[in-house]
Amino acid sequence: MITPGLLYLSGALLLFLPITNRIKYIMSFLITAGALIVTFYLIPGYSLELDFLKYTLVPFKVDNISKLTGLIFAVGGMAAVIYSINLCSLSNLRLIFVFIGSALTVVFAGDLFTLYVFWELMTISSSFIIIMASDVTKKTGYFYFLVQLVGGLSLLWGIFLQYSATGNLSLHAIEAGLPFFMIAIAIKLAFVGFHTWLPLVYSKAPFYVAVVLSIYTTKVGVYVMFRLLSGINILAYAGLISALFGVVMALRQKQVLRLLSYSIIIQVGYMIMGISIGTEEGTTGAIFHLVNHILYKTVLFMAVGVVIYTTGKDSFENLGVMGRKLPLTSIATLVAFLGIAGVPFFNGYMSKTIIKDALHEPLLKWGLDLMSFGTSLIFLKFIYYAFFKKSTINIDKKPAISMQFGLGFLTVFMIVIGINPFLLENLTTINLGINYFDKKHLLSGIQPFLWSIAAFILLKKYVVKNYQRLLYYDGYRKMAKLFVATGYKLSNYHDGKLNRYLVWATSTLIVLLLLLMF
Amino acid sequence: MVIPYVVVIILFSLGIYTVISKKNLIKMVIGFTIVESSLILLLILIGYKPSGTAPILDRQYEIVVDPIPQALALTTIIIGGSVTAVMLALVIKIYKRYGTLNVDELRKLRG
Amino acid sequence: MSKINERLKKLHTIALVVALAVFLLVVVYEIHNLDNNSKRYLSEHYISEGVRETGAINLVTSVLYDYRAFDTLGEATVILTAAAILSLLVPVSKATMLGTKFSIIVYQTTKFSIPFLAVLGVHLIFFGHLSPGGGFVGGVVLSIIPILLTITYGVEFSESKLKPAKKKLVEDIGAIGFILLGLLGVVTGSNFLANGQANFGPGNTGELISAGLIPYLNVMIGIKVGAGLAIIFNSLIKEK
Amino acid sequence: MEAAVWVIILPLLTAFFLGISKLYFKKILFPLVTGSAIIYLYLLISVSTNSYPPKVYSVGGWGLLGINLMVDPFAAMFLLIIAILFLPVILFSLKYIKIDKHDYFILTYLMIGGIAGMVLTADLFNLYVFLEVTSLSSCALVAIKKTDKAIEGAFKYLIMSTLGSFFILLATILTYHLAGTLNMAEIALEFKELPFKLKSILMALFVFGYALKIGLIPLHAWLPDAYEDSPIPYNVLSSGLVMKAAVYALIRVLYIIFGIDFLSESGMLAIGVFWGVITFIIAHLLAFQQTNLNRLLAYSSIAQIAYITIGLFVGTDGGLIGGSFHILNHAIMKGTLFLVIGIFYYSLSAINIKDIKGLGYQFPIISFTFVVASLSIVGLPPFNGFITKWLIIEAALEAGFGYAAFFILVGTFLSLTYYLKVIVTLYTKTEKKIVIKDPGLSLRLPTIFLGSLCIVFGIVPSLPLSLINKIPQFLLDHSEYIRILLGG
Repeated sequence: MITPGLLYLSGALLLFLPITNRIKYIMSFLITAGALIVTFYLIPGYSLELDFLKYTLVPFKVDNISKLTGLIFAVGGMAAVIYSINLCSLSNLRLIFVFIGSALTVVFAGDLFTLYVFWELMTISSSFIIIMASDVTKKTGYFYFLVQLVGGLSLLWGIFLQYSATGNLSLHAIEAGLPFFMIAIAIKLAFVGFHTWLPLVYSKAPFYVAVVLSIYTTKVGVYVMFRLLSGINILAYAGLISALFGVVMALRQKQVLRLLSYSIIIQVGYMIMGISIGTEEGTTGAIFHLVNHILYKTVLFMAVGVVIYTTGKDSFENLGVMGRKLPLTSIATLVAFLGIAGVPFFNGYMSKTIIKDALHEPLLKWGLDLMSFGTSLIFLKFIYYAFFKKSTINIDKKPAISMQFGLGFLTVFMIVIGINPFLLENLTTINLGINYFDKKHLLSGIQPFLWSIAAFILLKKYVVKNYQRLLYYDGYRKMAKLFVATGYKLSNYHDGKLNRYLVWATSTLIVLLLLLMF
Repeated sequence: MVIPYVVVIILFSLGIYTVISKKNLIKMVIGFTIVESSLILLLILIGYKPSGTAPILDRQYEIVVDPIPQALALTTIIIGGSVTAVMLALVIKIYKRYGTLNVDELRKLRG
Repeated sequence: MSKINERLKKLHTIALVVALAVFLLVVVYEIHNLDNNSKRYLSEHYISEGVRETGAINLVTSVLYDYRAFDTLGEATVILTAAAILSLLVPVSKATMLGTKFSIIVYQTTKFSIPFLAVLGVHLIFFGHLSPGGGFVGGVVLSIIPILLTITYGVEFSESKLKPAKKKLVEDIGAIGFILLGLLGVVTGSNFLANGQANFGPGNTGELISAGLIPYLNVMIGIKVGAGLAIIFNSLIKEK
Repeated sequence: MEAAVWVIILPLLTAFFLGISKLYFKKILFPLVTGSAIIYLYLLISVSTNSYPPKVYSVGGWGLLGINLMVDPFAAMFLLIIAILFLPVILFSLKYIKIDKHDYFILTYLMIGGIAGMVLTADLFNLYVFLEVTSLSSCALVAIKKTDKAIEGAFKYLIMSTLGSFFILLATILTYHLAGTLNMAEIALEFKELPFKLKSILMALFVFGYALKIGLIPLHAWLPDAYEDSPIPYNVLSSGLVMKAAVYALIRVLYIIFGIDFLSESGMLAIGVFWGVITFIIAHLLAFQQTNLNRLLAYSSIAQIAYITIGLFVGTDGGLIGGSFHILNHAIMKGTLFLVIGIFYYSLSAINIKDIKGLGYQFPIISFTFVVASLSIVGLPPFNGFITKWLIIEAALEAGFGYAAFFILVGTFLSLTYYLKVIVTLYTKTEKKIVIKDPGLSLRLPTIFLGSLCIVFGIVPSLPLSLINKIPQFLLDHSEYIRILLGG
């Protein structure tokens, strides 16, 4: 059976052949569409076994949730590849294929070994996408790779602890090494304290890279958290804290891409909360939210990308071109905005409702409302700049057809899900029994949005104000300095004096003798 | 029978001391030859049997010393000699290049 | 401050060496406590059966060229390596050694002693399996001839008489010959470097042509060592 | 098992014939070198595939009276490494080396002969002799460029390695004194009754001697110096074979002569693992500081060999398999890295990190090979370095060395810091550099061949593992090895 991940990975290999542009387009389209179709026709319950080293691995295992996640990943992959096919170099296209392929494999992984291998492959390929993308992203890529590697290694260590405690590598409840799994996922999810890579990468890297990365990186973290760590109630508060932090930070940004990246942190907060509740309602809500989030956040990134492509910068002022010159982009942006704000009849509303229903503690419910309020406030700023504020900036060039095509493709999905929220439930054959369009849900869904409009109008000058950059404590830099200084000191001991080396050697002999004798 | 061994140990330690503490390259090489000599002495000692004769059996002898250590000693001498020769060649080269025999001035490689 | 540091460093070295010596003393003491003179099956076998098995009266030779001939191949390789390194490190340009003028007595004595040295060396090599001596010792004695020439008449004369290329060739031939002689064992269906085992026969023990391949191996090692040492010496002295 | 002895004498014979050809027929260098390398490849493969069950070859036909060669899976694995590395490196050197070509090949063949001898011999003194052949010729290869740095590095190397050799020799002599024989199997039997203290000291001498040649910190100082200005194909052989041969000999001596029971009883296993951990942490820290790529790779070699040491000192089946497999993998990965650096040095004389800026766009395939090999050496999937790191960590955890397993992961992170630095520099755009000499296919092909092995062994590790899995039964439990060796 052909797995969608394998399809993408072999696509990356096929791109090594000497090909012309036209073949490149056709091949990319065939692969992405093929992966989507293959994923759509996967039968839940199917699994594949493989003997590797002395383990029996399950590199491919389908169930409802993984199928849904795989589907949205495939849709996002198709949109992203179409969107960026004209922008990126061939080598980066290969890397993007590897990246999407390994993300899809992680989703269908049935054991920890496969999970780890493709998790790490995602890290490698995404780092190289960033490093190869442009000249200003070298250091960013370096930092990103190191941070992600820490996550990957702590996942690996967790896997080892789990393996030595239970003796198998199956992908079920974690019994040992929980903190290490948590660190791994926290880094992938850009949890507060581990979040610095996310705004840095998404704002520095070229926009098409940000589009591709934003679809998979954090979402894979969410999916793996769902697989491994669901039902740890205390994490719901952590998700809340992370999201509120995201709100505060997002409000202070000057760059649109940074704002979008902090808003990812907020959205991931919803998913963390849903997963930590652990009930079927909660986890399903989280996964549905993942689907919705991929749709609207990708559209937003793509729209900002169009703005950057046409005007060359991503400051708020430049967003102004959207309302006047880019009709399709502005429609898509509006749909995405209403979705992310959780307005009824748009796609974000349904998953937020499910998560809210799943929560029972009043504090968390309140927090959720606050988060929704914050989200809409942030995006009101976005919309304000895009449509209401006068700007004089003109577009330099027309957006490419492929970009608009990718954008429109996802917008259609958003509208469909918004109008028919039961679509996802039907697709996964899960019945949650929530009536999305009764009065109670509608009211509680629309409330934060209305409040935020009021707040925006009242506090406009604070929200729209340009904040200075915060001075914050960068622990990673300190650690790096310590690392380099230690190495420098050690290196200074190697001053070329042979006598010194010989004395080291003889001392070692004596120490060895002493150790062995006593 | 212990005293010859003590001599071997003293020689060995002296050689090692010379190698690790002397600054002059030639002296370091001499240290190695001292170590080598002590090892050859050790080889001869362990093959020794009281009132034994050399292992050349052109007549009948009661006690013959162990021939293996002697063969090993020969090998050791050859190897030690070769190593010393190579070391000396390098010392000559170094003297030509650096103009000194002080080991502390061989410091182009560091870090 | 630095003086104290120096002192401390020196003390450290001395302490290290003393500690090493103490440990080695412990070893000797422990060995002394053991009674392990009985554990010499191997050498007892060599002593009682060596002459019969290999045909060489000189047991050291029989060990070197028969029982443990593979070691000898290794050390022959070591000399060859050393010679190769030295000839590599030597500058291409002709260099002169520190020229010392000797009196005529020295020149004449050298000339006079060279034939004797040659005879002695050759004797040591050929009678290696019968009397004290052998390829190594003989080779060293042979190598004294070029060394003496070099010292008394200078490098140029010595090298005009015995060309470095020739010496190198002789050395290589010695090494190759050793291996080829070893392969004779393989050819006759036995193992590499087989002698006594391959029925080359001990012959009449005590005669020159006896002990199978040992004398020939001796010759090979003799010319190899002689040439190798001569190359090494000349290379060292050629350096300015 | 005639081929076993040919494995040792063929390189020696080639070296001797090269000596003659240097004097009289300079033209035959190429056919002689390549022909012998190809025959050698065939020999190595035929010997290593015939290694199970282990076979004994008695030199001179003397059985236990003389010197024996033994081909067991551990030796076969090592011969396999020689087989993989040797022909590519020889082909690479044929174009790369311009000056002193004959001497270079003579010394290389002598070195390979010495290594093969160390690997196959089952005799303690013979091991020492071949060790000397190896280290002397290896030292000469360091000096072969005759620059200041080369000479200095060679001198430091020679001094340190001779110090080690003398301790090994001392231990060998004492062993003979105590056991009355030099055959490893017989020594192992005799050693069973020796007092504990005596064995400990002897073991310490052996371990120290070999550790000096392996380059465990703080005995490593000669190693980066020796790598800095030596011919790069030699560096491949040095990090892939010479250092590994010392590891191999140490493990042979410890596991066969002393036996696993004594090792764990005396705490040697714990010391070895701890030493390994210290070594790779410090080596990674130091590697980050380097600007010269040769030195950087040298420090990385020290660290990788520390991983091998940990694997082999864990003292379980899994550890031995992981450690031995890492010997193979590290040889391949480091070989690839060095060869890539060699190509850069050959064509642009670039040896510092800043010199290779932007070469990723100028040499796309070669640079890609470099990236693959460096990710592999860092230990990331799906390359071969990951497989062995997984095996080693798993073994260390199983044997109760949890801290070592954890620090291996820390080390993975540390090693990425500097490899990524190099990669990023490689892919930073600058103006096009002028290529002095075109590397051509004969430099590129060996590099790409080794690089592709990184991927192949990562995806299909069962290829070498089918051989490596048999190692522990003749090494961990030495009685089987002893039985076969004594049985002739």
